[in-house]
Amino acid sequence: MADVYQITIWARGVVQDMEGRHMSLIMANSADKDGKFVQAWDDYADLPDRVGVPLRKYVRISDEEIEMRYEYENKEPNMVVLMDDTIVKGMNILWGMKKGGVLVVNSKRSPDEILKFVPNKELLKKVICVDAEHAFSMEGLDFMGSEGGVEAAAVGAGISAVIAGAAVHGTDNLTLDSLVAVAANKEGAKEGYEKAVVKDL
Amino acid sequence: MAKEMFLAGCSAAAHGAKLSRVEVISSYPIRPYTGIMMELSKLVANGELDAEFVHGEGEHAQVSIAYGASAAGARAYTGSSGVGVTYAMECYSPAAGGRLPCQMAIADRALDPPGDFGSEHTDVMSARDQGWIMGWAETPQEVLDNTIMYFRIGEDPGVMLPQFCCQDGYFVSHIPGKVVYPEQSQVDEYLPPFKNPHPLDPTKPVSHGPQIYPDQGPAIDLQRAQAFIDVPKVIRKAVKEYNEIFGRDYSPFLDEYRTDDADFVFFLQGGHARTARYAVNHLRDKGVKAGMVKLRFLRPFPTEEIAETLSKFKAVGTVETSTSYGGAMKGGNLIHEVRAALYDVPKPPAVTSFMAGLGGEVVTLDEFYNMAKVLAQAAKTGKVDQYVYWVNFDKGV
Amino acid sequence: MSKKYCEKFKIPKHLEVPMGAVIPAPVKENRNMITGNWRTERPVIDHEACTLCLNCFLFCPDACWHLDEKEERMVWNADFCKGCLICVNECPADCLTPVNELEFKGGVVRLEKPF
Amino acid sequence: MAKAVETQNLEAVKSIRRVPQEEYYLPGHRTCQGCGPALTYKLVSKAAGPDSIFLGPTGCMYVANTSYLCSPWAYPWMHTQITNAGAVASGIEAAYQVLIRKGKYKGKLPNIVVMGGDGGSIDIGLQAMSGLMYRGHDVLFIMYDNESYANTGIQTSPATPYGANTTFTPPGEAIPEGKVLFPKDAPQLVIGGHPAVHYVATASVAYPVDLINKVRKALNYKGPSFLHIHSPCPKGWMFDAAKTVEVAKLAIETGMWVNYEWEKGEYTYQHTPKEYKPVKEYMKTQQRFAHLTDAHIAKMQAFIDARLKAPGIPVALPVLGPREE
Repeated sequence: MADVYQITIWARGVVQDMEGRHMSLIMANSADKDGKFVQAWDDYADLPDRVGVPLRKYVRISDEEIEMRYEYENKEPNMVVLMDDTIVKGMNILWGMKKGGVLVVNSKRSPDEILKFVPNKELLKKVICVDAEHAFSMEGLDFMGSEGGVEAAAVGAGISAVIAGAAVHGTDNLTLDSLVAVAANKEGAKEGYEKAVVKDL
Repeated sequence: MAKEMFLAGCSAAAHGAKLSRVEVISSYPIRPYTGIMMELSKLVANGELDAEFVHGEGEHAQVSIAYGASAAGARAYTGSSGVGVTYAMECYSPAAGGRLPCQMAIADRALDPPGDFGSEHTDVMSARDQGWIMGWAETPQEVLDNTIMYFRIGEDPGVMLPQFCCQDGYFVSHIPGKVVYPEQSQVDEYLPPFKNPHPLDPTKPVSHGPQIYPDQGPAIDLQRAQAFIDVPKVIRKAVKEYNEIFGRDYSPFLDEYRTDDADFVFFLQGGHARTARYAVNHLRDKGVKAGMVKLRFLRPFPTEEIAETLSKFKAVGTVETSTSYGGAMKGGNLIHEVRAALYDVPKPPAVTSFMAGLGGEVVTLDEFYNMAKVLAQAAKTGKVDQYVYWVNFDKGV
Repeated sequence: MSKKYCEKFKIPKHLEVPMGAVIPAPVKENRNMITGNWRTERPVIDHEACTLCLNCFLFCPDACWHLDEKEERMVWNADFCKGCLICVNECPADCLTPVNELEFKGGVVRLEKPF
Repeated sequence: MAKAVETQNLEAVKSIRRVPQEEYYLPGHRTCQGCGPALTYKLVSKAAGPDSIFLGPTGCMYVANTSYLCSPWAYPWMHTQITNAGAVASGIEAAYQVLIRKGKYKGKLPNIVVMGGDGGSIDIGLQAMSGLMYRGHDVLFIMYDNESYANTGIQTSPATPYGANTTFTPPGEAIPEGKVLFPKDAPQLVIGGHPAVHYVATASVAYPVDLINKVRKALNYKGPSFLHIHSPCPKGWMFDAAKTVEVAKLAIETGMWVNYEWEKGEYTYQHTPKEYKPVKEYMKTQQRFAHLTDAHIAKMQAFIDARLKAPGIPVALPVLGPREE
């Protein structure tokens, strides 16, 4: 079976559920635009989501048809994205990762500060931090896209575009051009790419 | 000494429950099972039975009350018919999955539409995959005996499953027959008080029915599957001991009638077995080698016994008394299971099915004779022309 | 005639479920559902300013504040506090302050899976 | 048949200081940050104490609490279908009556408490709840009201207020107010037709001591009783998790919620403000009302004004129903 690039996105329940899903959707859409085979989905076992609970969203990208389907989770993530930096303390975020992975964190803090909380950092080849200036708030939330519903809001209109823009530094499977093309927050995607703080390990 | 009484199936079930010292009863009226609850309510009102009699607000509530009582550690009894059985459908799986034994007395009734109060097994047959023990009685005597035996089987610590104790509406439920009434002391000896190993008891708190992770789903299913693989052993022991204590001669799963050297048999469950016996007698008088095999438990389905027993004959005709619209054989359900059980037999009999006893229609002697003609032909040729015959509508029957 | 269906199932240990899915009740805390990792901010108490009004104890949905009667001070449960900050909002003495979780070295939960 | 079954007698709590320190709804459940129903559960558990059996019909307080083969309850608890909590509770109560009578259970009748959501109480669970109330089982039925089917992702229920944006009543051009119906009056459904019931009350997580005492009073009554508890839902109503108690308080200050007791036909009211604030102040705290126009809010105000004339006692809807306009 072909190599499948696995991305696991961690977000906070309810307040980031939509943004997390949008992130997986725009990443998959942009890779699709680049001619790749893609999958994007919510972790079904994490739903129904509760305010604050750590949630997982997934992306798979491959040059060939992806034959694994219906598994609940990405078992060997190549890239892990934290939409909220405090999740680094709460979860073994690199669970299943093989050596040479990438960590992308939405944080005001530097990669070094984040790495203090990652005991198995030898698995990482790169850490990317970006401050998407996100405040937890109920304002503008829309539950309609959850549970397999239709996304009512423009996909990638918020901070997901910013963080995804930063993630482009971490993998050849994402390109800024395609991301800008598919995300509603086009400026955000560019901004995220530009202001990302990248640390190679 | 055991006394003899003249009881219809409904009263026989009620007295079976009384002898089993049921503790919580939940009722809701629907014909034809209503008589069971009428009799029980009288027994409770007279003080002959110390039980809580709860008037449910529907069949859904009846089953809920029963399994709730079981969770608290009481022996619970309820019942229904027809659309009442299907209305309660949601509650069957929680009772079985929670391993909460309780008994539901069924007097079968056809489903709507149209409004038909006649007997047909489709009501409870449609709940056959919910994890309940299930079987039919032929006579009021068997109804009473089954009621007691089912409690013993379902409450076995290795089983812990609820039971459908079924009888045909009207045919069995409403026509009185002679019943040898067991002594209470004998029943007490046979059926110990119910002990729920994990009751809802504040002195040893437990949680019933938590959510599980999807991975654990198959494990729970396997547990129940295992219970059903273990049940036959418990049934054999329970029936054997019952026969010994009460002087009966039930076979655990298959009741054979004049099957020695039979060319073909009628295969059926429930009240029509009585007519089948007379039909077999008359056919034998005319030199036709007919027999009958009566199924006593549909769940657990006695696969090995069926394979062993039915492979002795040249032809088998299942008398369905239930429907499975669009099923593999486009008729009833029994033939599916019988043919599946016979698949590995080196020389299987020819098997066909007869759609008879639907909507409360009587299966007459003449109809059995017509079925016998089809079966005799199949026995001779070794094959069947049709998998399903709609009796009175199809050619030859 | 051979029995072709499985006679004894073997369920691996990690998938074992008790009969009827009946489980024992927890005694003090439900250690199988740690929720301290839900927190982005934690309430930090100023014991000097605390009047022991018990509002935090009363209003915490997760039962994470308790009065230590001997020490006469409120005790916070870091393993389970989800960081809703109702306690901060309902504190009449203003003795509770929310502080970002990454300011603290301790309080690491690091679960393999969210539950 | 004579019932010589001994029941419990729980003392009233006079102040916060006297609220039991012991927890029976323990830390470690998957409910939201700031979950109002979880707070309700905690307070009710404290009030009832360990000699209790709790039943949880399907809903948030089932799914979030027992996720993945663990549970936060120190007392016996059982899941029921969302449809049948009243019936299962009846079965358990009946079982205890007979088991105690026969000497098989030594001890007093446990407090049997149903913790139903709005759906499991007055929508799909209404039939079973009514059956229980009618038959007179010694059970306390609690409806923790988070005003929606929250577990499945915030869908409208008969307790959802007029004008709320839920995932089944999204506002749109054709239906600008989102939910167009006014809610069912839960306590009235019980009071209005169940002669066995002697005690019905409403309570709010904003007033925990009052809530605890109402639970205890209800449990001390022999026979069925009903409590309707306002339990704000940060996710469903879309407000900041820290504001659960604040929102609950504001509901009382604006008349959106009234705390009252109905005891053998007599109404008494608690926590009534000297002057009610406009409902707008309550509604603006929650994003679920963010789409409403002033005209919609006036409709809500009219409804509340009429209800406040005789809280707890049914009044004719001051605004036209959706089919009458």
